[in-house]
Amino acid sequence: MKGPGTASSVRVVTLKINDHDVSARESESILEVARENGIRIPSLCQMDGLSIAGACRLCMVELKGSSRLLAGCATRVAEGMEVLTNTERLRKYRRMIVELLLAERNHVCSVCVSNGRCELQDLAFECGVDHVRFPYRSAVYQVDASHDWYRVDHNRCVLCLRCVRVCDEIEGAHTWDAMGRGINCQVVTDLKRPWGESDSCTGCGKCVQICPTGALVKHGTSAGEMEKDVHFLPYLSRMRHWE
Amino acid sequence: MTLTVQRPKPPSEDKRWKMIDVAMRRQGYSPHALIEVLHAVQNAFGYLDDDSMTYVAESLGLPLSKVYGVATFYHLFALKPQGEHTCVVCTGTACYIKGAGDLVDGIKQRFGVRLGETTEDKKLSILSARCIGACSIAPAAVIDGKVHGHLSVDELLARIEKVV
Amino acid sequence: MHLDELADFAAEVRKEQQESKHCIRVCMAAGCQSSGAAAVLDGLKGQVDDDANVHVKGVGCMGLCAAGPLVEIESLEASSKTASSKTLYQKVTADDAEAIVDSLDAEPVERLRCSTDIPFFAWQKKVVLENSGIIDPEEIKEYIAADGYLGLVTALTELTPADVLREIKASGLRGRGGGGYLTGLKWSTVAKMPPGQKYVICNSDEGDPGAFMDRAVLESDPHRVLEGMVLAGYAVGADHGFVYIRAEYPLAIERLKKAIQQATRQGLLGKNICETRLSFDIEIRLGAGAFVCGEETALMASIEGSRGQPRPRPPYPAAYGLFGQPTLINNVETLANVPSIIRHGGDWFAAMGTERSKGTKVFALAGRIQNTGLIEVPMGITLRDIIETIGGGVPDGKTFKAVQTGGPSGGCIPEQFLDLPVDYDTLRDVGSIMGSGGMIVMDQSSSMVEVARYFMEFCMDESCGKCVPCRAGTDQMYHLLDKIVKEKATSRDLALLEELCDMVSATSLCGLGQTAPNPVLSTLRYFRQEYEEKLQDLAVAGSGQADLARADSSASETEETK
Amino acid sequence: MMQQNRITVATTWLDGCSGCHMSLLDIDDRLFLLAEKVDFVYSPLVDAKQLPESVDVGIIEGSVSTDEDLHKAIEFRKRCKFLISLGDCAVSGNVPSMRNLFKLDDVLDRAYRENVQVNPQIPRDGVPKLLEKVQPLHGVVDVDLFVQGCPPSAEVIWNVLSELVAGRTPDPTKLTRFGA
Repeated sequence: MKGPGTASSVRVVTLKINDHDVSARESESILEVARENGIRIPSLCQMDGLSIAGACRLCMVELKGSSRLLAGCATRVAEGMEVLTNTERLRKYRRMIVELLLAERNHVCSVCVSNGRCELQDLAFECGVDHVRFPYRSAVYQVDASHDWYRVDHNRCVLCLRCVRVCDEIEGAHTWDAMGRGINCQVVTDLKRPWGESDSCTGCGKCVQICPTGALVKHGTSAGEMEKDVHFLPYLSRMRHWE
Repeated sequence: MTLTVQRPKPPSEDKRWKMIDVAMRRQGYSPHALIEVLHAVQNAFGYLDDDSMTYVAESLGLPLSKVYGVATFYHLFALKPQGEHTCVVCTGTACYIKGAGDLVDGIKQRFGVRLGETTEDKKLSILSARCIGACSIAPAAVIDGKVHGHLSVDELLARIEKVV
Repeated sequence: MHLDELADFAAEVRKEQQESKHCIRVCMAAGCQSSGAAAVLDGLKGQVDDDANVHVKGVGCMGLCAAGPLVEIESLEASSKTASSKTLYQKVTADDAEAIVDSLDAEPVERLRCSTDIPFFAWQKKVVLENSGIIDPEEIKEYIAADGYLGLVTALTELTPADVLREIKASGLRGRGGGGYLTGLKWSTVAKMPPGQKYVICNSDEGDPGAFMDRAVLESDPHRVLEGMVLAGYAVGADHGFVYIRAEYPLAIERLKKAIQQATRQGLLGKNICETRLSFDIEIRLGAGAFVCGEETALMASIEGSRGQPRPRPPYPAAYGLFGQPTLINNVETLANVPSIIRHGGDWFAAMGTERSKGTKVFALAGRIQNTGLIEVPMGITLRDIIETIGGGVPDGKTFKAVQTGGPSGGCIPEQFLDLPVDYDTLRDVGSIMGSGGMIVMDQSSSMVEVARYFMEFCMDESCGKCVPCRAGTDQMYHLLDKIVKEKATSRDLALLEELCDMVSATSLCGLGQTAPNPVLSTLRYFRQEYEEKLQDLAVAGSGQADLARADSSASETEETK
Repeated sequence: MMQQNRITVATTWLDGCSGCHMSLLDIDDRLFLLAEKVDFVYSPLVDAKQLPESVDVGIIEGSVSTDEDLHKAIEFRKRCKFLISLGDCAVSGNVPSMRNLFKLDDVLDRAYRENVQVNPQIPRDGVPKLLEKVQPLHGVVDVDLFVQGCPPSAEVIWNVLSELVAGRTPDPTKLTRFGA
């Protein structure tokens, strides 16, 4: 965090997003600038206060005159850029990404504790996914309810790895990490032992609060009851990284 | 002021832990040396178990889940003991074109194990390699570290039977 | 070691070599070893015993793996002190040792002879492989006798880093790992970064199935790669190098280790190389079986001891690389070209090849082709020359169907394009890529849909799992291809497959996902009828049977398959 | 597409809870308005038990779980000009498809043997045979319109039907969602 004395060193650029002129600090990402200007770009793995993963690929944007797409979260703005965030091509790809996520694990919204408060569900709605064209993989995943307060249901995990990042970057516990690779990736606590037996988990619950779906939830919640609050994160992140 | 780092004790009296300690010392107990150290563990013990991963994690100052994540990311690390003998069937493109699939089927028929499995008597593990770079002598397999090329199913089975 | 000391040393070794009248070289590369080269070497050594006139040694890859084990005899002509004659023997067994040794001062053993006038040898142009199969890779003095390290010592004593950069730029060398990025440009970007800790990485994670060029170079001539790395370090201002090499190549690892020790002992590596201010260390880092680690940001994550997952670029490694420092990453073959370029000059190199693809390229010929093995040819040669003339065509009277280049990121090129010149751009134009140099020839017995499925399975297994399109997309594409192969798919499945190809290549995070659809796209482009023949009729709306349920037993528990 | 005024509608339920049909009834007094424009020619809610040869709109609730479901889905597709997949079970498989994580035999054992004290046996006669895997409706036949929701609200169903009656193709994607 830079003090006020360095303000003069901040360079400001102007660019176009969806043909609107906007100005931005050079250090900002396309996604940040779009949000500041009220332009919504769907995203899932990105979260203010955590490092950039660039993994969900939902925030891909187009640059005028280029066929190559860029991840809005991981690309800095530049002078004169002409960004398009909502072309037909992007809408088609986003829809497919959400479909792939829905087919990958066993997301049964109607019986999910996060029903109605789920980012994946919202994305499906936003991207117009009225059905999934891909075969559901129907792979078997475990539910680990061994923790005193929390529960992890891998059937509903989208592998955004927000939990892994918040646990490492904010809480400093690094209880979570990802194991395996490809379609067999899974988040794990410690050596893939039950969460309740973890020595490193501090029980802070940040992972649960920022999980976008019903994968990480509090005990005692049933369908539609799990409410999450992510608003603490930017503040905490600022406080922890204060130099 | 000097900081003395308390290093954990090896999980057992087994002399092979000395090799692991040497490998870690050589790398200055740097967390970046994780993969090198896991190689050392696998070379010494044949596979990685919870004890060894915990020991490595504590020695290098790494979270357990990170060690587990790395160990399961790379195909060469095994989390279960392997058979006494191994046969690695190359499934690279050249071997595929020249019938690696038949070799795998032949092994399945004769020994009842598929790729990645170990026979019940723990004598033989069948593994696959993405390409061992011996494409010119495809199809190829590596039996206990020795490369054999231009294999027919019968030849491969005979060679395996010789060692098992 | 000064320039004149190096020259003296080289002259001394050459003189020593000429003391024995006959030199017997036994190919000890993987291909020949698996057909019994070690026994041949022992047999020959036993026959020769202590005869000072005959020198027997194991050498690196001679190229024609199909005819292994190979043995080459070089004999000094009786009339002259320098001119020599060479005889090549093929398919040698230990039992032949006696006959070979007996024939040394007499007529060659005809039944074993392999003509070296055939196009396989005659049409090649060796730069990277100039020492392969000739020198003993485990002896630094043999490399030095072949003008090894001459480029480095010359550069250190007579050229500035900027001069070295200029030569590399003038050579027009492009990255041999697959992308074809201009090497000079890459080097100068790293060189322009502010002074400080920088790294050079040699990418030896040759993961493309069907490619073994880098393996052969590392096993046959490891010092060449080290010399290239030190030159790179000098040019860009780095003092530390890493060789990231696959653990599947134990012999190459062993030889590299030995080479690093020897070069360090000779003062050609380490602190104050050749008593100059340049210091450069090289460390070896082993991969552990992950194809994605060939991608440069994943490779760096792996050197740092993490899961080999790529990260978004920019920032590029040149600016923010290994441990956050500016980093130059080049592939083995790229670096192996460097010593020759410095020795002979960039213009010499640029005179070979085509307008936009300079120099030579090493290819690994495999699959349904007569002369499987390793070749090095000038860029711009036609595919037909490589496959039919040098490679001897498709054996057993079968007909050529396609050649696969570029591995899982490449494509299948059909007969109609065989007369195209091989360079980065033409191959891309026909839907494939140069890749690292694997060429797998297929005849009519290969089903192109199955080949596409094979590569998709590869990509699915090797996907790191970080980004959604690659992780879940390759899995869906594989199952769609499997359905087509099993003749259970409809035209709707094929359309879905094509849509996925488009999406996965446009949105994936790294090269693996972006190029994973290529084998499907190229086979669809040239062999679409093979796909269509396997489709089920889209029955009257009513029994479409899209079969949207899938039981995926493979997806459950990763570690159980370990 | 279809005549402006009266349209014929057939509905059926496959593997589901019939909640979507209940939701249809929840349009309450608007049912009278509907009755002026729509003939329900076949439905669990009406007496007609014979699916006519040709119907304007078919509405299917529930997932395809048995051979009988499959047969019904195919018959509907053949005879209906416009086929609607109504509710999450039909659209995604939903709760019924949760059995796809297990082997069919294990599911049957669990239901009819393991947890049964009296005369445990797997019924075979007179009941439809379970398919190996539960599928969404579009997994077996082409579908023209998807209406998600568990169940879709009466408002959504009303919107869809009134759009159809008006001769327009409905677009419920901004009105409902999975799990709604």
